[in-house]
Amino acid sequence: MRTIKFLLKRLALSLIVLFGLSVMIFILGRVVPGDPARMSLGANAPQETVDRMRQQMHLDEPLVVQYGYWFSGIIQGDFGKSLYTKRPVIVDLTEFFPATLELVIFSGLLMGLGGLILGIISTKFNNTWVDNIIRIVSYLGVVTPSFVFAIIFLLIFGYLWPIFPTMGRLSQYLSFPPNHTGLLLIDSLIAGEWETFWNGFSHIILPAIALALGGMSQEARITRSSMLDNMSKDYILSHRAYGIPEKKIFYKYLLKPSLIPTVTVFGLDFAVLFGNAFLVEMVFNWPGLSRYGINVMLQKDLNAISAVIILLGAIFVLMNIVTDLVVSFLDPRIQLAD
Amino acid sequence: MKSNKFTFWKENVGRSWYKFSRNKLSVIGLTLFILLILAAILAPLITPYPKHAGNFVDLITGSQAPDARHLMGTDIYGRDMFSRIIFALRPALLMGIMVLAIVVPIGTILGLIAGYYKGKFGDHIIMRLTDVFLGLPPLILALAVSSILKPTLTNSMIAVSVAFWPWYSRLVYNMVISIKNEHYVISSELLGESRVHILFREILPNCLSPIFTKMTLDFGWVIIMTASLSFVGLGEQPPDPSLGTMVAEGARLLPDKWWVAIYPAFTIVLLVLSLNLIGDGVRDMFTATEE
Amino acid sequence: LAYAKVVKRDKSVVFSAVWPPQLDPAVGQGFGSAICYANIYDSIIFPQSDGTTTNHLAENIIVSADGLVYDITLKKGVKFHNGDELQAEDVVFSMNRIKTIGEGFGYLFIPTVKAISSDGPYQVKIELNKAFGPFLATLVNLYILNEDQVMAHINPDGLYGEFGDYGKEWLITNDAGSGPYMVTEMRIQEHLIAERFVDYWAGFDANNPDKFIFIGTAEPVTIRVMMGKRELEISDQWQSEESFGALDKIKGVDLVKFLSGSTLGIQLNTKRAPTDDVHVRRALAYIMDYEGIIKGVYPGASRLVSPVSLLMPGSDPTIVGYDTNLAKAEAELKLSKYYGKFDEYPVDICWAAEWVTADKMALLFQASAAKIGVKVNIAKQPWAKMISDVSNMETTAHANILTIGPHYGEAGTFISRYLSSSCGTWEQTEWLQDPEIDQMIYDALGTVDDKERYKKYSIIEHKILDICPTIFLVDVLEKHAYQAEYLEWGVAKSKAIPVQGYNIYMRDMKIFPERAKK
Amino acid sequence: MGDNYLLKVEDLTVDYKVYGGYLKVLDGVNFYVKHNERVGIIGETGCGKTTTMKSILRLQANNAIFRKGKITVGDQDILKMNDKNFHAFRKKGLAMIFQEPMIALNPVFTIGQQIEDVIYHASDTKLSKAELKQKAREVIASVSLPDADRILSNYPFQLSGGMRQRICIALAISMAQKLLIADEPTTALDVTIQAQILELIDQISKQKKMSLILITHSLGLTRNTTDRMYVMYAGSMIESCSTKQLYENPLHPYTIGLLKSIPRLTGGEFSNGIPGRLPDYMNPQPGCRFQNRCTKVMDICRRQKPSEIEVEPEHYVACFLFDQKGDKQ
Amino acid sequence: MKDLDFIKIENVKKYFPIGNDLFVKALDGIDLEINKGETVGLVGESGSGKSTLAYTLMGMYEPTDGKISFKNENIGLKAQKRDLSIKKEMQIVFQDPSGSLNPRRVISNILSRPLLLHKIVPKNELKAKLIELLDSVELPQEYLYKYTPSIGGGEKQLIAIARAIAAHPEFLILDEPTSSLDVSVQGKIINTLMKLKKELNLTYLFITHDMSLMRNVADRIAIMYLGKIMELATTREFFENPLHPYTKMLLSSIPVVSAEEEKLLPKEIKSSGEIPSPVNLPEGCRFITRCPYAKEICETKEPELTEREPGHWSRCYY
Ligand SMILES: Nc1ncnc2c1ncn2[C@@H]1O[C@H](COP(=O)(O)OP(=O)(O)OP(=O)(O)O)[C@@H](O)[C@H]1O
Ligand SMILES: Nc1ncnc2c1ncn2[C@@H]1O[C@H](COP(=O)(O)OP(=O)(O)OP(=O)(O)O)[C@@H](O)[C@H]1O
Ligand SMILES: [Mg+2]
Ligand SMILES: [Mg+2]
Repeated sequence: MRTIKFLLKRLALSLIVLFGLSVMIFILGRVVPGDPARMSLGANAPQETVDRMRQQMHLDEPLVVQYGYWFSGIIQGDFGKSLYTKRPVIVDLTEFFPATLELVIFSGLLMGLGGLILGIISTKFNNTWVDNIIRIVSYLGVVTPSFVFAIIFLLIFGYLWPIFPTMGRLSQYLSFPPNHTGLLLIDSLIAGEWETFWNGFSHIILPAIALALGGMSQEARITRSSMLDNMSKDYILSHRAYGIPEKKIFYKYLLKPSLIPTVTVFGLDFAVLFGNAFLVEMVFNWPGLSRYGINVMLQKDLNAISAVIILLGAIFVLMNIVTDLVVSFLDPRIQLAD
Repeated sequence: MKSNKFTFWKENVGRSWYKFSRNKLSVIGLTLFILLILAAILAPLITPYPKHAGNFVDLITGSQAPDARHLMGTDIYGRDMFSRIIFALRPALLMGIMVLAIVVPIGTILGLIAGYYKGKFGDHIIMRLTDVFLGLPPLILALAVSSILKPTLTNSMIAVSVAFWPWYSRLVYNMVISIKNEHYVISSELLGESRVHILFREILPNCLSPIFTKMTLDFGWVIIMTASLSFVGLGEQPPDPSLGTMVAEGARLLPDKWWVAIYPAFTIVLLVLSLNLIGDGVRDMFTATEE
Repeated sequence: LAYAKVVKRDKSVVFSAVWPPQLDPAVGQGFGSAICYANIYDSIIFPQSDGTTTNHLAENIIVSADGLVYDITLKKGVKFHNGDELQAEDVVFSMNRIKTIGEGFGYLFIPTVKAISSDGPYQVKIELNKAFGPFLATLVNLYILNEDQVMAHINPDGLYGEFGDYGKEWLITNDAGSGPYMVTEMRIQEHLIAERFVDYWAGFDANNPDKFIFIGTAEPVTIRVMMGKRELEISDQWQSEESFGALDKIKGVDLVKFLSGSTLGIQLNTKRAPTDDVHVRRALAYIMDYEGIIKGVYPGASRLVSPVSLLMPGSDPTIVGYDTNLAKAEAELKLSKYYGKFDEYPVDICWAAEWVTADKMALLFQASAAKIGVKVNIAKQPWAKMISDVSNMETTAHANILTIGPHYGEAGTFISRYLSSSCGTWEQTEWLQDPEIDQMIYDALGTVDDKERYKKYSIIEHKILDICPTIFLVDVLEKHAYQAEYLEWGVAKSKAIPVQGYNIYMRDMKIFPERAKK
Repeated sequence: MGDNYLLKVEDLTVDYKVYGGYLKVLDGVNFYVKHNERVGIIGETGCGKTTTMKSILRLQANNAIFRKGKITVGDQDILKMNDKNFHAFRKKGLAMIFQEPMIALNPVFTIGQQIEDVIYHASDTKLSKAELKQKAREVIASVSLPDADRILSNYPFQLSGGMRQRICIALAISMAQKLLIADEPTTALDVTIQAQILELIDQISKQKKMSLILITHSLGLTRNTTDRMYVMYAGSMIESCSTKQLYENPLHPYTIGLLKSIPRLTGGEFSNGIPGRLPDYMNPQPGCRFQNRCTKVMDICRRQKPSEIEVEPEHYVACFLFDQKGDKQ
Repeated sequence: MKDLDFIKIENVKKYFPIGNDLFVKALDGIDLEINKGETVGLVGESGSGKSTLAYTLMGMYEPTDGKISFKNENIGLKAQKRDLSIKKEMQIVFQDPSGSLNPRRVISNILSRPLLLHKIVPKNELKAKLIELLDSVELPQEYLYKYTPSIGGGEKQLIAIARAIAAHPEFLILDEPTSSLDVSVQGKIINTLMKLKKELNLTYLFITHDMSLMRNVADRIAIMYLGKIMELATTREFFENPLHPYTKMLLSSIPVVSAEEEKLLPKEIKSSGEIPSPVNLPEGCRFITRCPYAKEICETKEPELTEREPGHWSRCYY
């Protein structure tokens, strides 16, 4: 009951935030210089064609009116047409979002699990060479942008040791399974196409790791430091004094409270993955939303830009809510009411 | 009185240093950072070809592998990589400092106000605005801003700042919410202190520790973020050397002309790494326990 | 570093170009789209490497003496991909469609074509508004769609009245052509797959590729890896010199280079101080390090001396342009009213930030100008910003580095760039606005006789060189890396075709996968 | 010394490493607890009580440095045992109630989970889920808390301080043990609750026939609950005697000062406390650590550390006022 | 009894909403008068609302209901709305000295704020005044340049007291000023407070749960239980003739150090039972869950605070 109330309240707040976001994006989009119609049609396009397109996009009307058109479209799920792909933005989103989603989910899993495991090992072997190595490696992970990883992986697995495919979601000799969810791996399982599944799986590994490494290092560091923090808490002492074996203290009584900051950071990092994915998508020719987002940004494709950002904003907001829920589950002291 | 004050500071600095230096990595980080700063300041003196940091092109000697004359090789324009990297430390450091100088005060003040007036109108406005900005992926936000403004160092600072401030207001907000209920804040209220005094003299000093820690970590992030901006063509103008641009351009030359990307990338990593290590130390410095 | 050897599986050609290709010939005009049109659609005439054209769908074309009426007889028995026969109505439909929609290559036909009509299933008549010498050359870009098929797929909720959306939506991922290849899969942002159309009227060589796959990436490392793994047969042309160098080193991979017909130059704003002074412009042209650019930036390319690419029919090979000459530059500068005041009048140079290679030229320009005391500020911009800047004379930078591509395979395309009507777009950032030149250009374009027209072009070229609105740099060399080991590509042996898209023409290629097996 | 000693701590010396050097906190602690004996240790905050107890349970902080000393429990020298053996040994023998009930329970697990785990590991046989639950209920009931099921399903923050403290006690005594160490078990609690808790500890220790160490800095609390007392000051025991003796005839100037500074229900002025504060642990002056606060300080106090002297039967005090030999030197 | 209306608290209630239409009834109708120059002791278990009463007096909370006046002026307002002159007259010393001093401000800063704010001294005499202040709580002047985390708890509390008296208030609330400290320093603080009271003619509201301490400092004592006053009497009366069972329970729980004291304690009642939550108070008498004498009437109707003997009030049917 309390959870539901909390959810409703948070969702309402999120709508306000998304509305604010839409206003901002809209304004930002319109003040960015450059005539989108002209850009899309080329230098030689006759003025009438350009004018027609401008009219179609309501570019000649006052900002408020433009916003009105745009917003009422959004309410009806119509994000307008993309100048980049020439088709309704919503079609683009439904096509590209699953690709990114699949990548990000996979990457998020790696990030969470990998970070956690590294953090735990690092705590376990605190102040030994294992710990130091993990710490330094995770520093490197945090400070190296994901596109550098992407390039390095591509070189390693393209030149030196070509065990993974390096391009796209699926090898060209295979065709996509019937579309149910847009998630290739899931669709291929539904269709029972093992080869497709396996092929898709091997395609996703490299980009996912490249994308995950930064966050993974971050998680590892956070997990380590919160575990070390909690290690000196009185309740750990009392668990010891009450004769609970070290192993259990470590993996149960220490781990759970220490997960709280990790989860919080994970939530944010996960949302950020969507934004960070673009360079990785570019390098791996991944037909995803982030790459689409950057392309449309560079082409000043207003409708598409707004839609992408609203979508990413919604994901961010959603992740925040999910994070809060998980944290409140981990930490009973946290009251959801606020 | 003077000597009192002096011993008091000496003691404080000493204790902070003890906590900071307990972790050897932090000391290494600090040393590294100081070295990099020195290198940046002394760039014209320690680089073999200071001219190459400016308006210089010699396409004929471009893309030479590292050798005795060019320790880190030359780039495709025939400029000495080593000299350019050292000079590029200047805008990188400047960028970090300037962005933080913009972002921290703004974020902090907004966070202070929103936190102190939690539940009031101002709080809602500020925090929802913060959420809006947080909701945008920072890189995308920075991209959007940079595409409005000309790609210059100053403007990429502004762009990165726009994406960064909300993190500080959030951080400070959460701290203020708990600090404002401390009895020392309440005492000041009961005494009749002004809001300004309470916010800036009573509450703010107690928020500094996480702010400082976050600042050291973000310093590195700012540099990475500018590098990412350069990767899509937004950043400093040539011929000014910029680490991010060097990596972005060099990445296209991998692996054959590895030195063009690897050395600047390594420098970024070194710089950011040193700051992260310092950040850890700063956090230790502010923690109460002596363990 | 060792490259992995991967066995080539089938007779497909994979190539990369900038995304997205538009499958609808009334919408797209970019490089990627042009490749698709050339391979998927048929046009009435077909360009040749010597700059002339041959009949393609046309059996025969008769031009009236005044150059206003074109009577076209179509070949019989040409089949669309769905089996329908291509007839005159389809040509009429395609022309009307592109004129109505107005996008893509529509600008070629809207001002010139007055009416088009069919006279029987194989007779088409086109009437022009006024005589236009290069008209035949523009017909290369009129691709014929299957009227019935398009009309069967229109979305009635569109801008074009009874035609609804004119089938635009359907054509995003489908084709309605009759060309040698037909689209089988279009995944936006990922790849386009087209397979041989077995019923193609002109037939195939047995070793022509069975299918081609268009992928949309230009990331250098990605391209390198794919070439190395033989997952890519032909690279895109936008790789940097260094990238091409590296690609060339891959065993079995060669570079193919040909004049693309594009020209590269620095356009000077003739209306803003100090480049409003012809002496300053000439001085800048004299100081430019042409050799440096060709050696350092475009190795193997040839120097461009006039507005027109030497590849184009109608270009004048006798023209001599500006050379690098410090003394002359200084002399010109002394004549200028800004002499000695260049600190107050710096020259801003602008180019699209996305275009990495231009950095080199800008830096060279800056370094050269410094030799005669002209101060150059660098102001590269994202493409979008640059476009909006050049739409206004005051915000147009003093110097803009731009590549100009031909709209059709004839010198007139480069000459007509200097018309006042081009101002405000990136086609002309010089803001010349000279009525005399305008008049000369109109006159030339309206001349039907080729020889006469070419002579008029030459006079205009000389005039432009004299007022020096543009520093001409390079006749752009298009380069691609390709798998020479098992792919035979006609362009590699003979001259290229001066029309966009036609050099990656699958029927011009033969693939021998077995040669790759080692 | 006979076999009657359950716990014997000899010359325990422990430092903490901190900024600027070492805090020489424990300065040769000597004390013993007999079987079935209830011992009180009092001393001002910061004098090293908790440090001593943590050393006995081998739960020292990371920066604690063991200098010398010997701790025997029964006949085992626990500082010589390896971790595993000690772990098993501690489980069977020693239990401790921690100072702060707020932080001694894990905040993110229910009381039930925590108690059941302790029982599970304390018992020799493998218990089923239901048995565990039953035992947990019994444990809750043993500290006279009503509504065991609700409490078991609650998180620590949902309970009052008094309840939490009782649960800590319940946890400590749910293990079979010989010695219960209660480190200021009531500091955070109200007088009425405090009385209840002490009563409970008293009762249970008697019932289970185990020894008890009750640590506090309030002299009032030990009076009814203990048989014998130690007064600790700045890292060593300065006085030890039966509880009765301590209240009736305190000898050490510190003890006297302490007793004087307690406000009495009988009213009347009470003293200004003991002026000054604990010595600087980093650079303690040589000699008696109480010298700077002592009203009867003598020359020798500044030179030499006093040793324990038996002034009356079973009444030891570490002060030169009572050391004739020392006086003469 | 001197000025009758120094501080007058009439039927003051303070309910804290905790959602779902529930309230913590921290104060549930308090009536109390404090006369100039006296020390009123306020005793009660944790959570009984002692601090809430203090905070409401200080203006940290606005009372939900009831009237508070200071020298006949209404002060049932939040501090922000009160006159600066009233703020000057009332000060508070909190229980936890660490929490009530800003750890990141130097003591000289902490102490000079009230002086400057209420314009007690001109700027040039500030330092002398600060030293005088430290002197009055018997701390050396070196302390001016220390941060509070580096000094001991007792000294911190002395600084807090110095700050509280800096502006020369008339009325001082002491909210358990020594309960977090050792007995060895408690004496000094209490003696300092008593000395100051005499010197500056202060009036104290002294909150504590240490009955022995109360015995030594208070003129009158009020016992609180779950937001209500249960018994109010002069100190003597209170110890010699406690009327309310809760008082007796409290007294019997006091840990004492001598036999004489033990004799003073009521024997017949032993502490037992749990305190009900202040959200769900029992109907009738709120002490019923722990009262050994509870009768039927106690379950249904709450007793009134009645004057059983002159100046001795109790809220019990017996
Ligand atoms: N981990 C530690 N590092 C440094 N100093 C410590 C540490 N633990 C305790 N101390 C210091 O050692 C001294 C003794 O601490 P201890 O906790 O043993 O005192 P205590 O007698 O239990 O006090 P209290 O009554 O406050 O619990 C104190 O001065 C304390 O500050
Ligand atoms: N701001 C608040 N919001 C909600 N409930 C509160 C608030 N402040 C106090 N309470 C509740 O009011 C009741 C009285 O609290 P108060 O702090 O006044 O008690 P106290 O007698 O001072 O206790 P202690 O001796 O522990 O200081 C408690 O149940 C407390 O939980
Ligand atoms: Mg302790
Ligand atoms: Mg209180």
